Amino acid sequence: MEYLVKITITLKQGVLDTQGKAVTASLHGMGGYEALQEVRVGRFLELRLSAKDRGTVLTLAEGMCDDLLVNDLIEERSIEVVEIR
Amino acid sequence: MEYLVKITITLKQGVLDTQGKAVTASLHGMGGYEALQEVRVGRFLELRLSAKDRGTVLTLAEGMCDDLLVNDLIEERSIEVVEIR
Amino acid sequence: MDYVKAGLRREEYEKIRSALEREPSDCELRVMGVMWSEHCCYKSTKPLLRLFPTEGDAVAQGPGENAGVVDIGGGWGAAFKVESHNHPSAVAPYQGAATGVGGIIRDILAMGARPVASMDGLCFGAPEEAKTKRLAQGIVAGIGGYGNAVGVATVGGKTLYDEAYNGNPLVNAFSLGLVRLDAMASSAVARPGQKVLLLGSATGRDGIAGAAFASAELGDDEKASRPQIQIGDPFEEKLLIEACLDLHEAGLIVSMQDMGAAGITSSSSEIAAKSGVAIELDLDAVPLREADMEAWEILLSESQERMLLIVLPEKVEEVLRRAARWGLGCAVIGDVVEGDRWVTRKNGTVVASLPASLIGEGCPEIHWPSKEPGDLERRWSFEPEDMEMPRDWAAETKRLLASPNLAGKSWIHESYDTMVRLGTIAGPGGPVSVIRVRENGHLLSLAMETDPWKTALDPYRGGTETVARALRTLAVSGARPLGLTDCLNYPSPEKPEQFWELEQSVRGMADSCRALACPVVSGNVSLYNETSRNRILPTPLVVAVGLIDDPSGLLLSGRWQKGDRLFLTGTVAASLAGSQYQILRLGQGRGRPLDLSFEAEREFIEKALATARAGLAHSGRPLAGGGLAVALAKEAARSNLGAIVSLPLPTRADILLYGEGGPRALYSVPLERVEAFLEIWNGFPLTEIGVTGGIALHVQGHFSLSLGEIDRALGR
Amino acid sequence: MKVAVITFPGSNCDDDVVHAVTAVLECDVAKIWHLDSLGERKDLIVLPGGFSYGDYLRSGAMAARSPIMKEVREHVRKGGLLLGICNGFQVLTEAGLLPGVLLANRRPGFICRPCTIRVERTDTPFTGAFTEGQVVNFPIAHSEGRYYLPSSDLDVIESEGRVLFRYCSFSGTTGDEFNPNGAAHHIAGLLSKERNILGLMPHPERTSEAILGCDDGALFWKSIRSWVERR
Ligand SMILES: Nc1ncnc2c1ncn2[C@@H]1O[C@H](COP(=O)(O)OP(=O)(O)O)[C@@H](O)[C@H]1O
Ligand SMILES: [Mg+2]
Repeated sequence: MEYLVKITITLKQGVLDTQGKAVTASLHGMGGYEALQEVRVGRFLELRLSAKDRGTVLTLAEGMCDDLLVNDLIEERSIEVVEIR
Repeated sequence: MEYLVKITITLKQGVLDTQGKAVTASLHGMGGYEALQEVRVGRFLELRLSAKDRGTVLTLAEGMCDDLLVNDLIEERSIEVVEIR
Repeated sequence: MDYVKAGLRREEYEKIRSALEREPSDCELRVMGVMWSEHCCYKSTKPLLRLFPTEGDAVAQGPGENAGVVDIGGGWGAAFKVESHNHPSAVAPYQGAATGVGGIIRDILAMGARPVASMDGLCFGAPEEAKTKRLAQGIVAGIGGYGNAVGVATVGGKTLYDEAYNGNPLVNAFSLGLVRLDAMASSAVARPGQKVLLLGSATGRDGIAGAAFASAELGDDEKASRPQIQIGDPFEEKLLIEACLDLHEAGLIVSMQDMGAAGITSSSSEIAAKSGVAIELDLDAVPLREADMEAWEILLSESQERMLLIVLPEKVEEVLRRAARWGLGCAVIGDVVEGDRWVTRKNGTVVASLPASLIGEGCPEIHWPSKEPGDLERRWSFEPEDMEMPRDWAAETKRLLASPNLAGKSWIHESYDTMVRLGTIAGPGGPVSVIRVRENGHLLSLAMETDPWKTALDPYRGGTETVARALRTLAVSGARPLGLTDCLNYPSPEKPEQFWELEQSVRGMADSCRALACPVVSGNVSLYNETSRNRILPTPLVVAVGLIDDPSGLLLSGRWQKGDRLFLTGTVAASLAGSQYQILRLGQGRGRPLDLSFEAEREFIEKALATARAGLAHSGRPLAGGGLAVALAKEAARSNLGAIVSLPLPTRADILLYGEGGPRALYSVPLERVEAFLEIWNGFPLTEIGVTGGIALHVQGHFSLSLGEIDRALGR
Repeated sequence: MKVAVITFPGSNCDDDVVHAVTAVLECDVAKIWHLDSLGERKDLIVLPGGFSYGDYLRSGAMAARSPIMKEVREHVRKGGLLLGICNGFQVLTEAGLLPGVLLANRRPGFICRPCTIRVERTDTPFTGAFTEGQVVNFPIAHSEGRYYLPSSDLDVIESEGRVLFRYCSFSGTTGDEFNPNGAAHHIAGLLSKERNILGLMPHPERTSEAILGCDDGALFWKSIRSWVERR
């Protein structure tokens, strides 16, 4: 089976979001976006995997997050698995 | 009302994703992830906005994407609006 | 909260209580626990640091301020310092290394100097370990990510590998800035009536009590011992640099202080103590990233990219205006008043009130017991005969060139911006880094050195050799040493044999500095670099700074020209003890490194200076790791030119080819200047060893390597 | 000749450009903070290298939206010269003043080293002092230098002769092994249709003085001056 794994990675609360700070300031500077309170910038990864079932996919994805993709000191992740074929 | 806008930004098909390729290669290099075919790296933004309704929020979010957040030449976006209060 | 949990020893707690004449509050205990940690107050090493000579003709500011400053002529000074960021980099390699770079830059900035050049000293674990690769990649990316963005050129560094650094990598960040001597900032000039301002990022929960963390051994479970790590924002730092220099040049600030370890607490109490005044802080005025922070969290936060400013009341408005123009946050957070107190309030109530002088200077020194290790005999028992001579010299040389410690490091330094600010005359890739000072028309040479292997074998001799090697490197480039900065990286001082090593190596360094007239103007100590499994080699690292008055007197390496005569100056009989050749062959150092003759070192320095100034050589390279063979190969590779070399054989060939230590250099001299060269070196051991030319390095009777083979081995 | 160098928050090659231009041409160069106004009419505006806004989000994106860009557009509309170096090139594409975008290097990561590029034509405001096909060393220092444009558009800019510099070997041949970042068509420098805007990934200011080991960049500044003076 083929799966698409969507991983959304965000900074933990309390961790300085350097990018978000700059983007917020820049949007405010452009005018018209006073309604905006805050932008937080994270990452989004899309993995294509083939595996026998959803459970295997999830285990693999968790493993990859731990091993490389996510820095759990400062980041949080959420994983969504979609079957594509 | 307060809203959370989640914007997922991905590279268009056809634009070579060197970061994704590098991530794929390092995961392959670690062993155990042969099932992985491809990683694509994108961006995830979370905006906090206050506005009177969902429609206004969406218009604002689209505007910010056009004005700054997304580069149409290479990127695609998907926007999700969540009411938080 | 009890004092042990705060990280204080009984004796320290008693001292605080008797100074206060009452029980310290929880907040006070936490503050003192951090301020009296090794990292902040050097309680274990103060007596040792006093061994260093700190005075000299060129010293404009010795140890004690944020950075040392030496006079570089024309009314200008160079402010410089090296600092460790070892523990943070072990747990969060990218952010740990990045914030190390940011931190040292702010120390330079606090002197009123514009940071212009950085270097990084890196010690990694066994190269084949996956974890080493991950740490090394993260650390290098962090240094580049921060340094490149703030626009300070990384002009050189040092990278070495040894399994002793497994899980305990070292990251020593050096930075140098330029300051007009009559405009040097000082933290000793605050006066009652002035205002205390906080410039830069809002304060968050990151890195709280990181200094205490840096002063303990790393736990086995790193995750458990991870404090909230600090995140570096080089974008904010770049603005902070420009804003501080702008305010300083406009005469708008009295004093400034970077916020490194122990953040607001250390910066404000240091100013109070040094200036002999009291400071009162209102924590409600501190801009916070998270509203619910407690007083001690605010006081000990190590949020990056902040500076503390002391400002005259009538200038506050203008400071706030300019800060806003630079896009930076700025808030008035307190007052300077009469007395010797450091008082902080939150919600109108006093949360800490301590004598300012007690906080920074009051910690009782610790004199750890020192004991000569019992295994010195065994360490030193080594005869060259214990090692078989290589059968294939070409293969042996290639193996050495390809070893991680000696191979090219372009994967590292090409990821750094080595040229920004247009000051780099010689960047990474050679033994010395050279920058130009447009302000006065002179050049500065910088040399970073460390030799943990020799230091481990014989700490005293390792210490002398480390300093001497840096000064030789400067001298060969034509630079007269002005001063040096050091970073003492060691395991725990609490084991008597380990303290002895620390003590002896500092003695060695200090003796070398004194004998060779190079004062120590700044430095840093990082102890407790060990885990339950592993401890680092004693790793004193130095960066020496030297001056070349006339740019035409600069001599670089890797510049052979066809037909040059090659000379080895210095003894042919070096030592295998702790040499790279030996480490590679035996997996560890054995034997006793050479005992230096300071007399010979001084002579070498004078002659090397004269050689460079008179322009007698095309190329000069001090011998270091890998000895003569590696020096020849690196010179050939960088010059893209071969040579025919024939060596005398008074000793074993491997000692001659690969031995290390002592004042030695390889020069290439054009034929017409040979006579003048010989005249200068008259009275010093000197051997003519060959002539340049061709496309191979041919060492008669031993090996012949094509330039292509050398390049491949070095990974160029 | 009147030159302005714009400093965005995070720019870090602004002083370098000011120094190089001053050293080579001995003319006045104004450094202008992004919140200020350009002032009197300029002949050349430079958007320097660095990490404007930290290179956060996308390199050059936020600087491209900064208030001073209005005046910059006005300047080019009147035919003034505009040069974006490195991050400045990224700002130009993000601002839509040049087509395309600069993506992460083929091999991700920052790369700083000397770099040889070939001058494709000399009938432009920026290259009059060179010879056609001349190979010069302008160092690179970037992590996002891979010029990208959909291929049909690439054909258009090629047919309009807008590629001014290409990455090449010492002897001037192009090829993937001489292309440090994977840029399409080995593009290192690109002109606008009207030829008054140049985006350039390598840094001419870094080799503008002999003491820095090479002064190829000096010819670049001299080209601009001759063109301005001839006008
Ligand atoms: N961490 C580092 N950062 C920057 N430059 C480095 C670093 N490590 C090594 N280098 C540079 O790589 C070159 C080779 O390193 P090394 O082998 O220690 O020097 P040498 O050329 O004296 O043998 C030196 O020029 C040094 O400046
Ligand atoms: Mg300091």
